[in-house]
Amino acid sequence: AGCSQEPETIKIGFNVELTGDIPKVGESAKFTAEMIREEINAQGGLEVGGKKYPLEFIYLDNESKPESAVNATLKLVEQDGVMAMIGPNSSKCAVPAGGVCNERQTPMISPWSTNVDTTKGRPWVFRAAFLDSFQAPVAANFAAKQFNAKTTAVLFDISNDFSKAMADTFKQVWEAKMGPGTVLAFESHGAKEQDFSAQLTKIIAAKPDFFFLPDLYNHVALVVKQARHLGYAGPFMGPDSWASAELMALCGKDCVGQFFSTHYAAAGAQGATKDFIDRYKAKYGYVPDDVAALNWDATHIMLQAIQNVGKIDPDLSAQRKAVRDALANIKQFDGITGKMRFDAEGDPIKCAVVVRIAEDGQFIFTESVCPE
Amino acid sequence: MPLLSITGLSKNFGGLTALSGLDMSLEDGEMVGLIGPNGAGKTTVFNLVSGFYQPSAGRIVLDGRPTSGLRPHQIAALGVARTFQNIRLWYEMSVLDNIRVAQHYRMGYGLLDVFRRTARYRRSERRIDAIAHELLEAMDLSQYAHERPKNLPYGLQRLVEIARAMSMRPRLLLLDEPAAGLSSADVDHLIDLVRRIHDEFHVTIWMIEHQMKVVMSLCSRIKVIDLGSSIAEGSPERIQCDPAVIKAYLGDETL
Amino acid sequence: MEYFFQNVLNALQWGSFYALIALGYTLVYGVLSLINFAHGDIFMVGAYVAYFAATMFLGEVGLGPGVTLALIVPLTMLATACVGVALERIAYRPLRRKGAHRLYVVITALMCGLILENGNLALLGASRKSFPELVPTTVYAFAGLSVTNLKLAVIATAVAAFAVLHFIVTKTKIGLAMRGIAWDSFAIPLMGVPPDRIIVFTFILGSGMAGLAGVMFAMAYPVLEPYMGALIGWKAFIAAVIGGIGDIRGAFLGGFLLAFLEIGVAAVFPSTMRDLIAFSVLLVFMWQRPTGVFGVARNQKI
Amino acid sequence: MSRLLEVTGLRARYGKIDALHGVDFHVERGEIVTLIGANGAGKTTTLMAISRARPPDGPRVKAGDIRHQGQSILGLAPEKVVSELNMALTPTGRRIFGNLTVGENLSLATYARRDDKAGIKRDYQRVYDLFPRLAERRRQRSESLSGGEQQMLAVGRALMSRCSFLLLDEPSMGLAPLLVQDMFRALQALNREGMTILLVEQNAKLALKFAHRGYVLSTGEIVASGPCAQLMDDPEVKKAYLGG
Amino acid sequence: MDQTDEQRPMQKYSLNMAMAAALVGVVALAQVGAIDLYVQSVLMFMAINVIMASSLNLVNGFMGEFSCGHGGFMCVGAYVGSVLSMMLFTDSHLYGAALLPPQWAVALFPLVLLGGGAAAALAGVIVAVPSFKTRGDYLAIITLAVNYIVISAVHNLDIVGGPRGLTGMRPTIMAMGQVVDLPWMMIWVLVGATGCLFIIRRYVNSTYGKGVIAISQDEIAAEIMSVNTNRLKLITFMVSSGLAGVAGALYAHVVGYLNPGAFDILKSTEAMVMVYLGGMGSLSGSVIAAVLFTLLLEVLRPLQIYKWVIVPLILILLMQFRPEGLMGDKELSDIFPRLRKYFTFK
Ligand SMILES: Nc1ncnc2c1ncn2[C@@H]1O[C@H](COP(=O)(O)OP(=O)(O)OP(=O)(O)O)[C@@H](O)[C@H]1O
Ligand SMILES: Nc1ncnc2c1ncn2[C@@H]1O[C@H](COP(=O)(O)OP(=O)(O)OP(=O)(O)O)[C@@H](O)[C@H]1O
Ligand SMILES: [Mg+2]
Ligand SMILES: [Mg+2]
Repeated sequence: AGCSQEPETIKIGFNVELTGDIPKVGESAKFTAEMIREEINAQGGLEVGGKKYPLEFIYLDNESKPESAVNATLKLVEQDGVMAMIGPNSSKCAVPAGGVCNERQTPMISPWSTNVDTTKGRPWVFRAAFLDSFQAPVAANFAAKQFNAKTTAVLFDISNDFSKAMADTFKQVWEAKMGPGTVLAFESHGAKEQDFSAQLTKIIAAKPDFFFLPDLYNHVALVVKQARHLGYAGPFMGPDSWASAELMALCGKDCVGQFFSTHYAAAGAQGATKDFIDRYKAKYGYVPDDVAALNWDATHIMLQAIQNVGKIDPDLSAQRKAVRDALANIKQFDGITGKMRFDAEGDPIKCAVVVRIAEDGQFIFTESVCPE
Repeated sequence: MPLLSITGLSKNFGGLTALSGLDMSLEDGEMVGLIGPNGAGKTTVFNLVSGFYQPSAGRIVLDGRPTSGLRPHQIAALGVARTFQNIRLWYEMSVLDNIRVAQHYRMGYGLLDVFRRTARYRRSERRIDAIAHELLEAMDLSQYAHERPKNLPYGLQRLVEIARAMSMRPRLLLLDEPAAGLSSADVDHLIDLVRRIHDEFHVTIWMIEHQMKVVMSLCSRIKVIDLGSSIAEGSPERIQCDPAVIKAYLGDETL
Repeated sequence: MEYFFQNVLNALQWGSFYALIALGYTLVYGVLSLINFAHGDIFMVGAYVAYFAATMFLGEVGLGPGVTLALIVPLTMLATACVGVALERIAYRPLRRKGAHRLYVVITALMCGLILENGNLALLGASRKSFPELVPTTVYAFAGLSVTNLKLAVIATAVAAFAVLHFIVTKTKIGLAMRGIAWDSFAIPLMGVPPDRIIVFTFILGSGMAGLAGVMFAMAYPVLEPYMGALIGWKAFIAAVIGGIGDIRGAFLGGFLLAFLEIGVAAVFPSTMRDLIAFSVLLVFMWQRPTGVFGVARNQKI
Repeated sequence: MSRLLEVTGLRARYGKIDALHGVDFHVERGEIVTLIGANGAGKTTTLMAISRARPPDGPRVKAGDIRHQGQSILGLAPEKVVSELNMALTPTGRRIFGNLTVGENLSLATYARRDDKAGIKRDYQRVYDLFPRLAERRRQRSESLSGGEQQMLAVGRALMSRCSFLLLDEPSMGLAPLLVQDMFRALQALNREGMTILLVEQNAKLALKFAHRGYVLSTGEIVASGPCAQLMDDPEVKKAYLGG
Repeated sequence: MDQTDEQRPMQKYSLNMAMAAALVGVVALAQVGAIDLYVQSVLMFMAINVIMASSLNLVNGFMGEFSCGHGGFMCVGAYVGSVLSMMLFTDSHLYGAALLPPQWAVALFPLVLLGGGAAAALAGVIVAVPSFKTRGDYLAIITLAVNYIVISAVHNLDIVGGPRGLTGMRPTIMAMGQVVDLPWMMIWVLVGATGCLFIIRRYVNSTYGKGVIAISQDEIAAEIMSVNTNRLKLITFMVSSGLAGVAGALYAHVVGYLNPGAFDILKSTEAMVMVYLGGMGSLSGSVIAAVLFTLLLEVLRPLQIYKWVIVPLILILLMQFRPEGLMGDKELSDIFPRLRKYFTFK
């Protein structure tokens, strides 16, 4: 039921993975959003059309389950009357939630989902992370050059759609580049597993030039250690799922010197990025991970779009429409993960960076690759 | 042709020979006893006949048909019903349902009939119900129809078990120590009941029993086994005086 | 050949964990026929207790790594034993007293596990913990094989734990009483055996084992998270059942069987098909051996 | 000196169903007392109440008292009844531990015994002498014993506990006549050595022959009592319980 | 109990009529917008959970086995149902053009549900056949294995999207909306749940189905008393898993997206919790538990992480007070005999 009274606040829904497989992702997302809300509300709220509106963020746990994400989305959209929604982060929640948002005509940005289906054919759904089809070549090209590699091996998490998709895309790209059969081993492990010795023994026996590891950072820490114990001495390369300050806490010296592609390099960051990192660290005690950064950008783009609308329409559906159009029309957004804008599908056009893990655990900028 | 004929029946459990080369035959309508010391192999014979065990050697022929390879429910459908030494009722189902389920083999309808409640289904359910009530009536158990057996005293549980077996309208009824745990008065009642069942339903009965009073007053013929093989067979009077039986089983004096 | 032996080593170490957890699991399981779904989470609690104790001893107290290790093993076992006993007293025993069907106790165990997991998440946050290195890892490489000192220690621990438990269960009177309760807990006091005391003892042993496994696991796979025990708890259940319910030898062997199966399949077939093949093998095995390796069916005699 | 066991006004119920409506009786040290009655009279219920064993669906004592040498035992745990008061119950349905071997079953019954190995060994011998079958089957899993063999084991177990007071619930059930005679003879011998016995038997004739005193229980109440010889001659008892 | 069906026709049909009325009522409310989409969605998941709980109750409650892989069957039904739906009624990039005019979905959607159910029932055979020999917790492992096998199989099937999941079944529902504007999904889900209860109720009340209860209490006695236990187990497993498959197919169309991870042991344990919460062998118990459980999870959503501490706590307390589940093995009409006046459970 739409009430025609002028709203006092700007309500944004957050559909986050606070429990389930990846609570850390949900926590980062929520922490970041809280930080944004507090900062903006401390200044009296978000200024839209010359008037300040306090932000009201509603966090709903989607338990990292598709059906729960659907319910959470519907609750936000139908009952809480949010203007727009940020999240879910994981694709298995973002795809169905995106479907709901699109049907119910509510703008949504998934900060972290990489599944094409999340935004495909859904004008109301956007995302903040670049697609595998962009990231995989970045990693492949860099590795080929850096390690002078001809062959590779891949270990991925088969229960994780991101990991699997990244592995597939990478394999495709690599074989297109180096010829068929140059991915010497293509192995997987299951959810929440901790021992990878069988797969690693296989990979090591294949003697790849380097080892591509599209896995979550907590797995990375275990895989790298176990691979070293089993006698692997070569280099590793990973995608943005490595990008967490916790990686170094867990992996320690074993990960030093490895490379991964990601959205931004925390070390040596400047300006707004550095500002964000410092404030986040001060507030929560650790360096924000990629999820936090992407959530930061996703939320800020959304706020930007609301500002661009220039007014708060008492008619919620009209306002949602206006926000969506504003989102699609953003020419350039200066985020902490770089400059970006959305293409026709609602996917971001932005640059990727490759970072090296330094002795002191910092992620050092190595190179930046931008889409043509 | 005998209703049941057993030839050279043996059963080994690992190294243990529970039964070796037993021969026996039961004519239609007989009431026969099976006695012997503890562990002689009596229950094992019943288990073999009802198909719970497969024999190690020997044959069991039921009404001209060898039962080897048949599953217990198939043997039951051929007309063999039994009770158990340790009562095995479905304790959490009502007495009535206990008796209904035992008629499974003649339901005569399929799964789709169940879902659609066809005329065939209703007819069959009615018949099953009627037989159950009739039996409860005949055995004086009607007032317990909706009780759960676990709440009944032991003696009644024994009767319910016999009623359940009889609801299958068997040709051969195997009773494994039906009087065990019954008080002296109830034993008399049981003797009457078994006799009545035997006459009314024309069922062949083979029973194991340690209470001599029961076997002696009911059975026309008694088989005695020890250590898995037969040591005597004959009328109750003959058996009672058989020195081998006295030595192995009856004992020669009372307390 | 090297490949084969390396995988045998891998399976031995991984199987040791399964065995270690399944041992504790099967104790409680065998005695109360309670599928203690909280066992994996008690194991997780063990790892966390070890983590906090270790960081404290190393940091604030300033002990050496060796002393720390020597201290945290008994400490953790004690702590998890307390958790186990507490669950027994608070959640399982009242239900048992009321004569609840065993599966209600099982569901309660499942819920207790959830509380431990999510309570941890709510209390400590989602950040994972990195277990400090107490023993410097040494990699022994010979004949193309590599094995670490830790792996050897884990295997040895599992064997030792098995020996101790097996002795207790088969050779002592308390073990006899434990097996008796497993069959008929009502008749056991009629033998003059105090059932509650035996059950508490079982929980102490079983949960203590989970604690031991937690310490060893944290050292070998030093990434701790609240849900780390969930999957391995299920696997231990599987291992305990493959071996034969309630049989200590079964749990030990079952743990290794499961690990050899998983690692063997991953080593020979594409690892993407691992679960598909491994569990199909398991299915056929359980079908052909309906009571596991050592299990004996109840009700063979009527 | 107070009586070894005294039951006064005992009422017990299963859920909402009353099974005992005030049962009074007593047992002196060194006596054999028997409790007879029709099926469902409440004999098992009485023994269960005395043993304090409380299976979830078992009887609950609602009123009355059970005293052992003057002390109420209602608050006692069942294992204490065995280990401290030296009273052992052979329950109905045998309840042997099917997953243990025959030998282990007997050994478990000695759990609370603190005396020497030699004494235990002598008792094993005694049980095996009484039931040679059990000696043959010492290593067999007891679940696969025949019904009567299981009954022997249940009685043997009670003997192994070396209690001075035995509560036997239908010990002769399922036993061959010869063995019943042997067993009762053995019990008599034990009684002569000072063992007190409370016997529940369906075979009332046998029980009355064997015991010193008897009580007749009917639907939860004691309806007759006295020395056995007297009960046996009582025409009422004869008609109702001794059968034709 | 003693009156036959013929004597009380009103009583005989009253339950069915009440259910139909409730169904029509809810749909009508949804149609006029009196209940919003969120509530509708919660209602639909409730109904799906009702199917899951009651079908699992058939195996875990009535038959007394311990299946902990019910999610696996749901998964089979969900995928097969979705593929059918996409092949028949939608133009998808995976399966090409629609085989039938999408509008026909209005009438032919049950085919999708039946297809999903049938496939899941076949998968049920994988558990049923070992169950001839394997019992209890050993069988539980087999059900667990089947759950893993199903998920792993989906992971390896790229034709249904593998780990990345499957989308594209919503258009089938949309197509129905273009024929007549009704809350179609709601209708199908409610009809599915009612049908499922109907089937199970008839099954467990027949002598045929009573054999299942006999198996749960003493399988050996059942076999010797002429119950063909193997056939009965086979059928019961197939009915149970088939209904889970129907639930899966419905789920797929409600969510509009499938991911094998959504059907892991967690899903199975959820179904288990509902069964035991409601009471083993009580159909009304399963319904009540499914409704309460879904509601509880939804109502406590704002508690975020604490929800998953509080919900188990509530369930533990509930079990302490009702150690046989909410309803034990009784039905509503057993607990409130007055209800018998209005309907028969049979
Ligand atoms: N499944 C089995 N495994 C091993 N031994 C068994 C099995 N079944 C029976 N036996 C043995 O076979 C012998 C015969 O057993 P059975 O039950 O037939 O005796 P019975 O004559 O019925 O004795 P009772 O009068 O005591 O009931 C017993 O010694 C028993 O220990
Ligand atoms: N678990 C139970 N639940 C409900 N009622 C019970 C239960 N057990 C026994 N009863 C009832 O309590 C009464 C006394 O039973 P009890 O077993 O004590 O009799 P008994 O004299 O030992 O008989 P029996 O000779 O059959 O062993 C009986 O009426 C019986 O129906
Ligand atoms: Mg016998
Ligand atoms: Mg009794």
